Amino acid sequence: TGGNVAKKEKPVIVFAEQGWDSVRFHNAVAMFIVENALGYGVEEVSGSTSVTYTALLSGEVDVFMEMWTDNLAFYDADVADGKIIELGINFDDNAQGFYVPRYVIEGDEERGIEPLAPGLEYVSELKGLKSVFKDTETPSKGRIYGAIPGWQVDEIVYRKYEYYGLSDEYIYFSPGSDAAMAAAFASAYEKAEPIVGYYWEPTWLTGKYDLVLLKDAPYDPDLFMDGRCEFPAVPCTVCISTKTYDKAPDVVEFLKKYHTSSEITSKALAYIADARASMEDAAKWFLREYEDVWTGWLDDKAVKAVKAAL
Amino acid sequence: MSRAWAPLFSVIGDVLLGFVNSIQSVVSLIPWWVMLGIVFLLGWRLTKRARQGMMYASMLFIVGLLGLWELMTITLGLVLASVLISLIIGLPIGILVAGSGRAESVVKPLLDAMQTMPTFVYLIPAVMFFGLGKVPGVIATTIYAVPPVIRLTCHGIRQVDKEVVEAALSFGSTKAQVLFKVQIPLALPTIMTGVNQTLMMAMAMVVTCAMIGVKGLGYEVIIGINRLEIGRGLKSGIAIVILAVLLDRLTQGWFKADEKLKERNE
Amino acid sequence: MSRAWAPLFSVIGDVLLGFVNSIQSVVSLIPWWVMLGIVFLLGWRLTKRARQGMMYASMLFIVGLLGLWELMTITLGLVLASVLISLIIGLPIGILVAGSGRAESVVKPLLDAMQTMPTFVYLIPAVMFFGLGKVPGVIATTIYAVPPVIRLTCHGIRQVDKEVVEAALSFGSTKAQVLFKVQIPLALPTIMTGVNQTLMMAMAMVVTCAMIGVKGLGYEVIIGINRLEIGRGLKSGIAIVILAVLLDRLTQGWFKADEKLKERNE
Amino acid sequence: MNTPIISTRGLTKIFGYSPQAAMKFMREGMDKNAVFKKLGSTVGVYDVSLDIQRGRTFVIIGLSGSGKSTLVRLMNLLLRPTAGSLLYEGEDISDLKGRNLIEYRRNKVSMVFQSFGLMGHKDVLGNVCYGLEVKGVRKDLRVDRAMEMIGMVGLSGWEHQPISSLSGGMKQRVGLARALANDPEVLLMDEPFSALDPIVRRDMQFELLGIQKKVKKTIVFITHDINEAFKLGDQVAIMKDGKVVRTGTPEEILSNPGDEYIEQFVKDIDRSKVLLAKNVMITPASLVKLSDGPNVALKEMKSNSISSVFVVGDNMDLAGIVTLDSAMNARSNNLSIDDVLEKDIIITDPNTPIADLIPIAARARFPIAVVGPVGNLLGIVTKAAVLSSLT
Amino acid sequence: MNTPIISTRGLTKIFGYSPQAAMKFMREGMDKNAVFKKLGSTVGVYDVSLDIQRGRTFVIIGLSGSGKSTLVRLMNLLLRPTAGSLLYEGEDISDLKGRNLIEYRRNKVSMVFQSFGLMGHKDVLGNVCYGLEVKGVRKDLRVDRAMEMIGMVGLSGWEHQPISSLSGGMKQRVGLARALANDPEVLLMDEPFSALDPIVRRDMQFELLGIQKKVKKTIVFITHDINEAFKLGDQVAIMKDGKVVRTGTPEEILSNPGDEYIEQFVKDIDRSKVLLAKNVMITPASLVKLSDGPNVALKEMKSNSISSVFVVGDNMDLAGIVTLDSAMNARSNNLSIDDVLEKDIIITDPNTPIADLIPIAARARFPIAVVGPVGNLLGIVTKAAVLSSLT
Ligand SMILES: Nc1ncnc2c1ncn2[C@@H]1O[C@H](COP(=O)(O)OP(=O)(O)OP(=O)(O)O)[C@@H](O)[C@H]1O
Ligand SMILES: Nc1ncnc2c1ncn2[C@@H]1O[C@H](COP(=O)(O)OP(=O)(O)OP(=O)(O)O)[C@@H](O)[C@H]1O
Ligand SMILES: [Mg+2]
Ligand SMILES: [Mg+2]
Repeated sequence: TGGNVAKKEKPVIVFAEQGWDSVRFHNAVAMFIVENALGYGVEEVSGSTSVTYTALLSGEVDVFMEMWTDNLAFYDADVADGKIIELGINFDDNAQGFYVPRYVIEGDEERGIEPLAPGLEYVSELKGLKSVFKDTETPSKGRIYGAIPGWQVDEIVYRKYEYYGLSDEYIYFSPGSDAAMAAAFASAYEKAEPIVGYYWEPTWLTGKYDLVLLKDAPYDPDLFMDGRCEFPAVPCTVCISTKTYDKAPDVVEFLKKYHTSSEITSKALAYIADARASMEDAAKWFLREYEDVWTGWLDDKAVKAVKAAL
Repeated sequence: MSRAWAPLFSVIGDVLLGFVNSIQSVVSLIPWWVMLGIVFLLGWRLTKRARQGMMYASMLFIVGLLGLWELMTITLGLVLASVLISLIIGLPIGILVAGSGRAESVVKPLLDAMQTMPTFVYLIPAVMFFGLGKVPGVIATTIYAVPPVIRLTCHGIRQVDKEVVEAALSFGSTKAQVLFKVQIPLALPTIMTGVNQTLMMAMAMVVTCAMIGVKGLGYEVIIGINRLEIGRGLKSGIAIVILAVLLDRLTQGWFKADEKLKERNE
Repeated sequence: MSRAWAPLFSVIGDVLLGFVNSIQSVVSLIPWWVMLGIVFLLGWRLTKRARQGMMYASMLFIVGLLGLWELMTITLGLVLASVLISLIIGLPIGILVAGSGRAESVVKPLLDAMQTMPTFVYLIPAVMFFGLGKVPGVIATTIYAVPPVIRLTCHGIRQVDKEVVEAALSFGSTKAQVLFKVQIPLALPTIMTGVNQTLMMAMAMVVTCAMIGVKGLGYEVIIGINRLEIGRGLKSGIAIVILAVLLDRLTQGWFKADEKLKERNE
Repeated sequence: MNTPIISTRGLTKIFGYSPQAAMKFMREGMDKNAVFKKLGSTVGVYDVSLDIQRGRTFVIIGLSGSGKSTLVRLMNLLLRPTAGSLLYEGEDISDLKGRNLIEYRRNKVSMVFQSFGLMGHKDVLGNVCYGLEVKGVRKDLRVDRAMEMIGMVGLSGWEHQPISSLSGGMKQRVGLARALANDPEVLLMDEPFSALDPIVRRDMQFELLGIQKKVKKTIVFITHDINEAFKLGDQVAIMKDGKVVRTGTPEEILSNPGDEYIEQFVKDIDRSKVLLAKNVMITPASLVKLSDGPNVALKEMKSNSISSVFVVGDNMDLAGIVTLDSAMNARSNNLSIDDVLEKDIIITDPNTPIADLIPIAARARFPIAVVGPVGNLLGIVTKAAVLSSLT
Repeated sequence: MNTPIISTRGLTKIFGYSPQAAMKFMREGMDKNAVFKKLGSTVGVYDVSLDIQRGRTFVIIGLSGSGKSTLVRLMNLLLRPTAGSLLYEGEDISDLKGRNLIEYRRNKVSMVFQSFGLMGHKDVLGNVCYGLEVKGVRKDLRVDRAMEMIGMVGLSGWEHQPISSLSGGMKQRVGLARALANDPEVLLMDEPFSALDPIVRRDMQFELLGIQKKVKKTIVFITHDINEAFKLGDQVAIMKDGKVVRTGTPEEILSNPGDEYIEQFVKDIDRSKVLLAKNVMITPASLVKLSDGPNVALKEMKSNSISSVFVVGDNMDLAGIVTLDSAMNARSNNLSIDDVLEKDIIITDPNTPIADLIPIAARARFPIAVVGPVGNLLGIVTKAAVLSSLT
C-alpha cells in the first residue's frame, strides 16, 4: 500500500535485539507499527547487550525497546551527556530480587517434595538455612546465586548479601550469564532441589516456574544502594540514538508514547510459549487483544493503517 | 583517534564487506538442489566413491530438513570468506615463519594472543570502528582462526627431510622453488591439518559472530540457549557441525585426491 | 531420565571436582614469590638461558602488577586440570586412531562435532546435570580442547618414516614398543604442536567458563565486557595471554630440552 | 641331510593391484615386465624354492630390482607372501602372528637393512641396543653387548653421537652392529657392506666369518660385490626378474656358469680367489717311475716335447722331477734317475686357492705338483694353467 | 697447464662447536680423534688442497668417515668451508651467494647423493626432471631429456612409478639420471654405483666414460670399489681422517703405494686391469742378431739356460724366435738362422692391459714380444712376468 512507496524514501529503523524474548516481543510490536503505520523500513539486529549498546552509541542501532537501566552502570551518565536519548518508559512495574521455588517453602505434594524451608519469607531469614541451599563445590557453605557480573544490580545484590550477614554462611556465586542462571533455576526446579538466587521478571522463566520473590524492607532510595531494602521497579526505558532523533521524527513521537507493563509482557511471553507462536504472531496477538493500550500511541491515520495490516 | 583513522577503517570495512557479500550472494544464488548435486559430485569425484558423495549430499539435505537452509547459506558465506582470508594471510606467514627464527619469535606470541585473548575484548573496539555485523564478524573469525594454519604450515615445512631440501638446493633451486616444489608439497599433509583446524575454529566462531549481529545459524543457537530450548540450539548446532564436516571433507579431499593415486602401490 | 542417571553424574561430578579442587589448592598455596622463582628456574633450565627465565618471571610479575594474581591462580588451576584431563584422554585416543582406519572414521566426525558444536548447546545440559561451576567448566573445556591433541598425535604418528617402523618391527618389537620407543618419540614435535593447541583452546574457554559461574580471569573479562570497560577486559585478557604463553613455553620447553642436545651439531 | 633352517616353497610376492591375475600371467609364462605393462603390478619375487642350511652363508646376487630385498623381507615376514610358503626348521611360518611372530623376530632372525633404517631420535648406542631393549635384556647387559658390537664395527667413541652426524658408511655400520648385537640364529643382511671402504669391509667380512665359525650362525647375504659373494658364500643364488635362476656353490657356478646372464655376472670375479689348485691342475702328460732308467725319461720328454718330467714311486707317491739336462747327464754317466732327481720341487695342497699359487708359480722353474694327503701326486699346475684359470 | 676447473686451497670443514679451537689443535698436529675427544667437534675435512682438471675424472677414495662426502658437498657449497677456499676456474667462490650461487649450481655442478636425496612426492620422471625444471627448461624439452636419461639408466617403463616402490638400486639410478639430465660442467658423484649389481654397474661406467669422452665433462667420483676407482680415475686422491694423504694417477699409486695404509687400500685391486704390458715387460736376457749363426744362438741359450731366444734385425726390429731344437737342427744341417726362424710369434702393444695378455700368455709357447710403433722390440712378457705382476 502507500507505506511501500514511502519505504523507499524513508530510512530504515534498526531495532536492537539483545537475545531475550521480551525485547524481541516489544521489537516485533514496534516494528509492525513502524513498518505498517509509519511506512519505514525496519530491521532487527541481534547481539549481546554490550555490543548492541555500543552500536546504539555509534548510531548504528536506532532503538532499544527495553533498556534495563540498572543493568548498565553508565546508562545515566550517557543519557545525561546526551550520548543517547531516553524517550520514555516501556514498563516499570517489574520486580527483581532473590527468588526461591515455591516448593522449597511450601513443598509439593504432587511431586512428593517436602518443604525444606517452611515459612521462609524474608531475605533476612536465609540466615541459618545454609544447609538447605548447600554449595556442592564448598559443602560447608550454602550457595546464593548473584546477578550477572558487570550488571549494575550485581553490586547492590552483593551488598544486600553482605548486609544480611549471609556472607558468613553462603558463597556468593556469580552465574556468569543469564542463560546459565536460567539453566540453574530450571534444572533445580526439574530436580526439585532447593535454590536461591537473584532473578527478575517479566521473563519466561518466572512465567513457567512457580518462583517466590523473597521479601525485603520497603524501598527507600537512601538505603537502596546499600542493598538494605527491596528493589524498586526498574524503569525499562525506550531509547534511541542521537542520530535517530532527527531522522524519523514520527517514530520518535510514537516511541515516546510506547508504554506497556510487565503483566502484558508476561502474558505475551506465555502466549508465545503456549501457542509456539512466532514473535510476529505475538505482536499481532497483542495488537488485537490490547487495542486500548496501543491506539493511544498513534494518530488515527496510523491506527487505521495498523488495523488494515492486521 | 577513532576519527582520524576512520577513513582507513571504513575502506577496510568496505573491502571486507564487499568480499563477504559477494561470496554470500554467490552461495545464496545456488538453488538447494544444485548445491546438493555439487556436493554429491564433489564427494564422489574426490573420494572416488559414489556412496561417499551420497552421504555428503544427504547430510546437507538434513540441514534442509531441519529448516535451516537459508541460515546455513548465510553462515556458509561468512565462514568461507573468513577461511579464505585466513588461508590467504596464514599460508604466507606460516611459510615466512618456517624460514626465519626471528620471524617466529615475533609471530609466536602474537598467535598465542590471538588464540587466547577473549574475543569480546577486541570485538567491542572492532564494533566501534566497523559497526555491527559481518565486517567485525569476519575480522574476529579470522583473528581466531588463522593461528592453526600458520603454526602447522610452519611446523610442516620445518619437518621436511633436510636431505631432500639439500638435493633441491644442489640443483640451484631458488628459495621459492625449494618452497613450492619441495617443502610445501611434502608438508602438505601437515598443512592440511592446519587448514582443517582453521576451518574448525572459524566454525566455532559462528555463535560469537551472532553476538555482534551476524545472522545465520549462530543466531538460532543463541535464541535456543537463551530460552533454554536445548532442542532448538541442538538443531542449529547440528547444522553447524554438518557444515563443518562437509567443508572439511571437501577441502581435505581436494588435496588428497592426487595423493591417493600415488599410494596405489602397497 | 535425568533422575535415573543422577547418581552416575554426581559421581563423575565429584571426581572431577575433587581433581580440580586439589590442583587449585596446590596452585593457590604457592606464595607468589615462590611461583616467580619456579617460573624463572624452569625457564632458565629448559631454555638454557637465564634471560629467558627472567623474561618469563617478569611476565608473571606483570599479572601480579595488574592485580590479577589471585584470579590467575584460580584460572591456572582450572586450565591445568582441563589440559591434564585432555592429555590423559587425548593422547591414547590419538594413538589408537593412528593405528586404525576404522577408529578414525568413528572418531573424526566426533572431533569435528566437539570443535564446532557451539559450547552452550552442550553446556546448558551439562549445567543441568552438574550445576553451575567448575565441573561443567572442566567438562566443556576438555571437550573443546581435546581434539587438537588427538588429531595431531594421530597425524604425527602416521607421518613417521615407514622404514624406521619396519626396522623396529624386524627386531620383534610389540606394537606397544614400536609405539613408545619409535613412533611417539619421532612424532613428538607434531604431538607437541597438538599439546600447544590444546592448551590454547583451553585458555580460549576461560571466558566461556566464566559464563557458567567459574571464577577467575574470565569473570573479570565478563565484567569488563558487560560494563563496556574495555580496559578492564583488556587487562584480564592480557593476563590470560600471559598465562597461556607461559604454560606453552614451559610445556614445550620440557619436551624440547633433550632434543636440543641432539641438535648441537650443525 | 639335516632339515634346512630356512626353506621357501614357491614363495611369491606381487606388489600392487590384482596379484592373483599377475600370478596367473606369470604361470602362463609371461615375464615380469610384460605383467607390469599389462597390469601395473610388480612381481617382486616369483616362485622361489630354496633351502638354506644351518650354519652356512647363503649369498643372493642378482640385477638391481630382481627381488633380492623382497626375498629377505619375506624371510622375516616384513612382507607377507602372495603365494607359496616359508618354512623355519621345516615348519610353515608364512602365517605366523602375534606373540609367535614377535618371538621369531626377536630370537631367530635379525636384519641389516639396505637403507639402514636407523632411528633418528636415538644415538648410536640407542640404536644398537634397540633389539636387546625390546627383548627386555637388562640395561647394563645390553649396553655392554652394544658397546662390544660398536667396537667391533669400529665406532668406539661415537656411541653418543646422533645418527644425523654420521657418514654413510658409519650409518651402515650402526645398522650392522644393531643386527649383530641381537645375536640371532639367522642374520639377514641386505647389502650390509655396500657403503664401506675396502679396508673396513675386509675387517667386517673377517669378523663375520669369525662369528659364523665360532657360533654357527646362518647368514643370508645380499651383495653386489661378486668377489664378496664368492668369498663368503657357501651357496650362491642368482636372481633375475624375481626368480632364482641358479643356485650352487661358488665353484660350481664359476666353472659352469650355464648361461650368458650368469657368465656376465661373474665376469668381473677375481677367479684366483675362488678357484683352487684342484680345479686347475692337469694330469701330467707323462710320468716316469723311479724304477725306470734315464732313457725312458728322455723318451718321454722328447715325445711330449717337454723339458722336465715328474718321477713317482710305486704308489704314485711323488719322488721328484728330472730335467732334460740331468737325464742326458745320467745317460752319459750311467747314473740312475734317483741320482739325478731334483727333489727341491714345489708342492701344494689341492685346496689351495689359485691366488696363493700365483706368486709361487711366477717364481717356479717347474710346474707345481699337487699332492694328496699321503704324498701322492694328484696333478700338476703349470704357469699356463694358472694363467688360463684367470680368464 | 690449464687452470684447473676446481681447486681447493686449505679447504677445511669442522662440524660442531668451537671450530676455531679445533683448527688450532689440528694445526698443532693433533689428529681428528683427539680433537673429537677433546672438543666434541668433528673434523670433516682438513686442509685439503687439490686441483681438478677440466675433462678429467677425479676419484676420491678413503676410509668410511674420512671426509669424502664432506669434501664434495663443499664443492657445490652445500657446506660452507670453515677455512680455506674453493676456486672454480681460478675464481674464489667460497662466499658465493644469491643469484650467483644458484647459477653455479644450475649450470656448473650437479651432484649424485650418497643417500639418493630423492623427492618422495614426485614420481621417477618428476625427480629426473627436477634440475631442468628449476632452470626453467620448457616442459616438453625437459621431459624428452629426462626420458632419455631414464632410458640410459635402464628404467624405461618406470617413469610414472612412485619412488617408494623402487628397489635400492633403482633409486640410485634415479639419482644418477637426475644429475646427468642437468648436463653440468662438473658431475659430483658420491658413491653413485654402490647399490648396483655388476652388470648394471658396468653399463653405467661405460656410459659415464662415454659421456665424458664425448662432451668433456669433469667428474668427481667417490667410490669404495678400488677397481672402479682405478678404472675410471685419471687422478686418484686418497683421504684419511679428513686429510688427503695421496694423489696421483692410478699407475703411480699402484706401483708406488708409499705407505702401509695405501697399500692396504689397493690390496684387493685387480692389478691386471691397471698394469700394462710396458709395466711388466722385461728386457730379454739375451738376443740374437739375424746375422749371427746358429752357434751363437745355441751358446746364448745354453749360457742363460733358456730354450728359445728372440732374433732381431739391425734396428732392433723383431725378426722371430729360434728354439733350442731348431738351432741344433740348423747347426746339424748347416742352415742359417733365418731358415729355421719361427716367425709365428705373439706380439703386443706396450699399452695393452695385462688382463688382455693373460689368456694369450696362457696359450703362448714363447714369451710375448712387446713391440713399438715401428716394429722394434721393446721387451718381452713371460708367463712368469704376468703372474708376478698380479701380486
Ligand atoms: N652433519 C654432520 N654433523 C656432524 N658431523 C658430520 C656431519 N656430516 C659428516 N660428519 C662427520 O664428518 C666426518 C666425515 O664425514 P663424511 O660423510 O664426509 O665421510 P665419508 O668419507 O663420506 O664417509 P663414507 O664413506 O662413510 O660415506 C665423519 O666423521 C662424520 O661423522
Ligand atoms: N613397496 C614396493 N611397492 C611396489 N613395488 C616394490 C616395492 N618394493 C619393491 N618393489 C618392486 O619389486 C621389485 C624387486 O625389488 P627389490 O627391492 O626386491 O629389488 P632388489 O633385488 O633388492 O634390488 P636392488 O639391488 O636394487 O636393491 C622391484 O621391481 C621393485 O620395483
Ligand atoms: Mg635391494
Ligand atoms: Mg660419504
